[in-house]
Amino acid sequence: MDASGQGKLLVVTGLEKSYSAKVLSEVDLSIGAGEVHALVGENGAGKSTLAGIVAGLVKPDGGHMNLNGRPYAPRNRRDAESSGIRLVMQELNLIGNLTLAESLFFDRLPHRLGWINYNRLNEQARPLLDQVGLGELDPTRLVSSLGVGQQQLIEIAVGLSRRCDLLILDEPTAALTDPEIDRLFAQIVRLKANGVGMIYISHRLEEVQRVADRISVLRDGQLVFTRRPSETSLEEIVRWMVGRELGSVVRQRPARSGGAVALRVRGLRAGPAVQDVSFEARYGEILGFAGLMGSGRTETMRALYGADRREAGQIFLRGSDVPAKIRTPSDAVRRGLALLTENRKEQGLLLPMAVRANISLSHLGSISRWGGWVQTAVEQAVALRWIQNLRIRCASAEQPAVELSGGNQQKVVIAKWLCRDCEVMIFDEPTRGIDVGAKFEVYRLLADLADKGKAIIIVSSDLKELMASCDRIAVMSAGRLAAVFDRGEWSQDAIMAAALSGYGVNL
Amino acid sequence: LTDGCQRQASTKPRVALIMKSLANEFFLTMENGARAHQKAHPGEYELLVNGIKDELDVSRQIDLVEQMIAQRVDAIVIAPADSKALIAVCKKAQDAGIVVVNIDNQFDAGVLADKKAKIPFVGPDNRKGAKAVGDYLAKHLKPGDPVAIVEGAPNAFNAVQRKLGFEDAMKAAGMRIISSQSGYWETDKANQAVAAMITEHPDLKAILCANDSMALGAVAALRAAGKSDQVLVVGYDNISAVQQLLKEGKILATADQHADQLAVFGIEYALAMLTQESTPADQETPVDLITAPAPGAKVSTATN
Amino acid sequence: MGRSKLINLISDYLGMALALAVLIIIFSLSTEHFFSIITFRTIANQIPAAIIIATGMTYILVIAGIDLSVGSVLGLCSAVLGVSLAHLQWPLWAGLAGALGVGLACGVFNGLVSVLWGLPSFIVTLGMLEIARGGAHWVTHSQTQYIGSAIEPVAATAVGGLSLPFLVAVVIVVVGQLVLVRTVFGRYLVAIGTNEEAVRLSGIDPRPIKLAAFALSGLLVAIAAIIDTARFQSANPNAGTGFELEAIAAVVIGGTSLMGGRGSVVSSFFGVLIIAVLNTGLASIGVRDETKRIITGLVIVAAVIVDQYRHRWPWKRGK
Amino acid sequence: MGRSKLINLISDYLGMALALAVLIIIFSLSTEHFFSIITFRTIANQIPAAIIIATGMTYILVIAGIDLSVGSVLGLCSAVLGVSLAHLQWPLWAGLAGALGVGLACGVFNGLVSVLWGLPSFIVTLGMLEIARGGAHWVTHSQTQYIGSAIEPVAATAVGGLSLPFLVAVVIVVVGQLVLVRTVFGRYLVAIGTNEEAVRLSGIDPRPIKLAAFALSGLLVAIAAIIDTARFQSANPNAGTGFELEAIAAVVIGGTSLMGGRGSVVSSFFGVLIIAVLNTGLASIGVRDETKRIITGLVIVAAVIVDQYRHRWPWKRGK
Ligand SMILES: Nc1ncnc2c1ncn2[C@@H]1O[C@H](COP(=O)(O)OP(=O)(O)OP(=O)(O)O)[C@@H](O)[C@H]1O
Ligand SMILES: Nc1ncnc2c1ncn2[C@@H]1O[C@H](COP(=O)(O)OP(=O)(O)OP(=O)(O)O)[C@@H](O)[C@H]1O
Ligand SMILES: [Mg+2]
Ligand SMILES: [Mg+2]
Repeated sequence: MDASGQGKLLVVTGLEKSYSAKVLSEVDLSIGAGEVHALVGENGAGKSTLAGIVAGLVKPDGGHMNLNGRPYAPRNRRDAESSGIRLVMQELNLIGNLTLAESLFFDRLPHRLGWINYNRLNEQARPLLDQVGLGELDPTRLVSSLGVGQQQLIEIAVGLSRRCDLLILDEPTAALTDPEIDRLFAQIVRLKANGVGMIYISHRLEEVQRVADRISVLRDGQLVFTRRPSETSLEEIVRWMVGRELGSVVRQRPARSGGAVALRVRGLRAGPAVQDVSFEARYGEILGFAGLMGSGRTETMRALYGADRREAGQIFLRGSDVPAKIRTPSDAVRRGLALLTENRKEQGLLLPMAVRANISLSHLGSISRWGGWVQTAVEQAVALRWIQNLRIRCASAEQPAVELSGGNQQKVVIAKWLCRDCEVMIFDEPTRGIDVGAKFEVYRLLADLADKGKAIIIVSSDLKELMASCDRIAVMSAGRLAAVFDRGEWSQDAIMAAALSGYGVNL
Repeated sequence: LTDGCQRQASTKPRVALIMKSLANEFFLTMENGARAHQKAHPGEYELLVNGIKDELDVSRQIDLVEQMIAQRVDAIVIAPADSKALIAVCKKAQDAGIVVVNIDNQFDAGVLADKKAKIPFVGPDNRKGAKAVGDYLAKHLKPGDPVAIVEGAPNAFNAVQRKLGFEDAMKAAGMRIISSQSGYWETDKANQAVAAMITEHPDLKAILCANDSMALGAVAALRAAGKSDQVLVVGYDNISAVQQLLKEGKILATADQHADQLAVFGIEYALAMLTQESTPADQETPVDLITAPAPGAKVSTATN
Repeated sequence: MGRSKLINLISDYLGMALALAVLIIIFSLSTEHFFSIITFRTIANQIPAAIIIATGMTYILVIAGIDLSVGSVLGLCSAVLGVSLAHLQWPLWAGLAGALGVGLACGVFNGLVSVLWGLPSFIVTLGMLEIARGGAHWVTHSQTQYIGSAIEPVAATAVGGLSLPFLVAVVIVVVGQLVLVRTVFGRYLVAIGTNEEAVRLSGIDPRPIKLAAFALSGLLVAIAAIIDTARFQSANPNAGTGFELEAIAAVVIGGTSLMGGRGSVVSSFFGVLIIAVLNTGLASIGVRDETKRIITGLVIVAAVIVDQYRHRWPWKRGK
Repeated sequence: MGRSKLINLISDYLGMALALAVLIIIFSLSTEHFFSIITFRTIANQIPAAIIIATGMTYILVIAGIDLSVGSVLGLCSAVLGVSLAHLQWPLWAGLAGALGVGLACGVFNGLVSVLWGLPSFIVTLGMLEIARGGAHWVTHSQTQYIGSAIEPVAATAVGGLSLPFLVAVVIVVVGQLVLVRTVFGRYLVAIGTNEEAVRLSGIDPRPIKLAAFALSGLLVAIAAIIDTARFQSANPNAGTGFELEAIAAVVIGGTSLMGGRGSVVSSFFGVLIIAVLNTGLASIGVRDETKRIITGLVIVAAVIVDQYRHRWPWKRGK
């Protein structure tokens, strides 16, 4: 590697890629040793595709790459890795039935004659888990028992665990809360010091400004803008991304008081992750759920929705005194509850099916007649409306969801619930992987829904978003509800303090 | 691909031989006999042989008859897998002007009457054959000895006939039949059944198997239990694999139905009907008792 | 329907139709009597039961299930029909109702057990394979029941030389395909086969839907049993042995995925046709049985390989 | 090994062991001679082939595949062994090598075709089911080959009244289990069955690993064929008919998932034992065949239901 940092580590010129439409055209990009090069852009702009080409997952149609001055054309991921390039993918790709340690070292399990040395494996795994703040987890635990955020950290740990010259992080922080992000950034600084170059893809522009040495914007597959963070501003980046003025990125929600109680949860318990949670949500308000990763927010929502078995607790709907009988998600939906799950790929989408079918899934009944004949024209119209509303970038409503970019897939899942008229809507990490413009759009839609009298619950790891758009924020800590703040009462510090309160000191 | 199928248009009658399970050596021998006969008399007829996967695949056999009707063959010689289910379709063949001859497994008389169909039968009497085997076995036993029967597939006509034949012989000689289970014609299933029988009835003296494949399974079970010398085994069909066992005395006797001739009899019969336009009576084919070739003594009358 | 849709539709079945045509041409060239109206009428007469069973199996495979019990349940339904007509002298309608009821009950059992306990349908229907076959032998005392003309009306010839069973089968295919692609139920089936958890979390209870698919399969098997019984005018307790694998082969040859989420009743119909033509053709040639089996095996594999080239699913490359 | 691990281990097999115990008690109470050394030696003599096949099948199911060809391939290997010893008068070692080679070749064919074209193994091995059975009949001319004492050494009794085949089977189970849980290959199998795409994205090519699993299954089937041939001292071209479903049933009763990613060779061993005890017990009672089948079906379903209660996977609640 060029120690002076003058010569570039990776130089990409004239990269081209098309699927049914052009995804990348004439992309030139360079990364120096020890440089963090941030890549931002709207959903479907082509960021992941670019990352995939560099990491050997996707074959480019044209252009070429130089690595350390030599031509570089990886045939597959292995190839790229042996050339010193690693990728942490946007989508989770873990193997549920393996242990954490096995997942961390999957492609180089320590062995003698094929016989795995488990003692060494688990020993090796501990410091790695520590690095990403999962030091408390037992390395022999199964991956499938982790939440999405924790799984994301495992993916990051895999990426960090090997020596490499270029590390690509594709939206690593989409499901992380602030402490984990801080820890990740510490690792990034360490790697930089070791001369590792990085491509950092994210939709959280503040953090991009924090870590990046240079920022590039991809728009419609073209690299339109590259600057140092000090030479530009958030507004300028956003303007380049979406090609228009957005105003403030997240609009502050005006103070308002909620209406009658729509949902009351009392003494909810479900496994170790949910311990005696009680709260209420009102018509016309947006209730946020904050907390550290693994604090039990997702599990709480799943339990009250009937997705998981409840051990204790009652749920009251519409101010009624009689507990609602919710044992399965279909009970919940029938009673006017909706839950958008945090793991879109496994729990939200029908990947090989058309975008149209994904959007209409939760309300097929209302677009069919004669007791079950789907009116395809109506279905088509509904789907197109939401594709427009949420600016879902897809070739047509018939495109399989699997071909969409991560952020656009997330929008499809959101659309599925928005077009079904539920009274209480729970959104678990609704903006995971969504670009700034669309985030704005989603929050505006949620605010509209609240204004129409729905009760909205948002679980998010992005505290700033929550503070901007909620009427109240509940904070969970170690499976308990630590505090509930009203708008005006909260501050970032107070919320963080509450979020940490359940864990003793060391987090 | 066209092995066994001479095809140029000619005035030679076309005879379709429809077999039961070609997976069974007995029927294969039958088929080979028929093919050899056709080779020896190439000018007299064309032969089309088809069989089914196993004897349970009755509907496939019915399909075959229908296909032969569609092929407009002149005669069908059939070894039915089921003695009732095939009658309707064979009647259909007759109505289409095709000569039908029943071999090996006799059609049910009641159903034939109901259908007002007359289908001549050419074949052995399984019950008689089994009785002969049983009688021979009885000579090696004392009255009152406990014996067991391993049956064929329970709904097969010849399985029932053989079982009856065995029972006839054993009752006549005063043996006690203490167990009778199905081995579904298979070595493996028979092996399991026999292994359980000899555990449950340690004093068992003889096992009568409805075919030789099952007798092989029985012999294996006895060998495993170290009882080869205490229990006698008889089989049926005289397949090539039992020759050695007969010599070694592991199997006492079996019956030969002259499989290689059976189909030939049927074919000749059908050809005769084609030329004479008459319906001759049923014809019974011989069954021979085959026993261990005692030194110097010729027991078998088989004409292989 | 747009033009591209039409093209799509044609290309969907083009592969199958071509494969079929190739088979027919080969057999017509190698035997004199194969290519004739009678042959095709014979095939049309033979396949209704297989088509009907394949339709049900398509539904089951679409939800990522499998039904190994179809052959045995066919045997049991046939046995019940045979005994009630031949032995108990019931009127025809009662016998038919009995057979349909038994088929439905078997399907409901399969569905209930696998849905309630969350068991793989493979093992539940494997159990049912044994149970129903045992039941068929028990009902008939292992004896073929000769029914005779009492059941003749069912197999009666209808329009244009085509039998009533064949027409019924065609109607079932058409309705089955429409239900699969155009109704809420069909959509749910496909969705469940694609990602059952996502369906569940969308507030749709997958259990009654899966149960319905199994019940439907059972009912269709009963219809097939009635047709086959009428064709043979007798009920054999061994009827249908081995049908399960044959039906699955036909459905998979038609391009339905064993992994669920993708399937077409019409393609299964083509699959059945291909197997039927293959069987008939091989019988017309009269090759030796072992050769037949080897050819059948090769054709099954080849048909699926050909199909694979038509729609390679890019995101399932590894499978 | 920690204490909790030990407890885990015991509880893993407790359900199976209990089920087995219940069966043995029931049969011991209902027949006089069932509970005896002879019975258990008989069973030990009968099951080695089934155990070995079940081991290979476990591997295949773990990678979310299926192998329907085991029965036919067993028949083919047996046929090759029989013909080479009885007819061609080859020396024993050559015959054994031939059988093993044929088994391996069949496994490699299954693996190659399904891996290269990305076909479901269900359909490929269904094709092989037909091909191998055809081959077995073709090699033997459908005649059972009597081998006699030439093959006796294979079935020789070894230590403690247990036969060589039984000991071989036990060794295969132990090694098979260790390979599955303790080696890189084994972990790759589990990973492929859980999420093949993720394995591919980790830079590990799943194809050679899957191929190896099928090849191994073929080889194990060949070993089973040798053992069975030695047991009967004869090679029957129909040997192994129906083994595929029996083997799968045993493996699934043992708790291995048909969806892949989860399996245990030791549990499959218990599965085989349960089926063997059931068969032997029912034969000892001498109940009628149809009753046997009904009971077998019910026990298969019941065993899986019981197993379900033992390890409900919390994150698969919906399934
Ligand atoms: N396999 C595929 N087939 C067809 N189109 C595809 C495929 N993969 C990606 N695309 C399309 O390429 C475009 C770029 O996708 P990409 O994943 O690179 O976007 P992205 O910038 O990473 O977006 P996001 O921020 O949502 O992750 C999208 O419009 C997507 O639909
Ligand atoms: N299926 C599961 N089985 C066992 N434990 C689980 C399961 N799902 C989650 N957990 C555990 O429950 C705890 C709470 O997880 P949960 O997903 O509710 O947290 P969260 O606050 O939503 O955070 P995030 O989703 O960001 O991980 C975590 O420690 C997690 O490991
Ligand atoms: Mg992306
Ligand atoms: Mg969460």
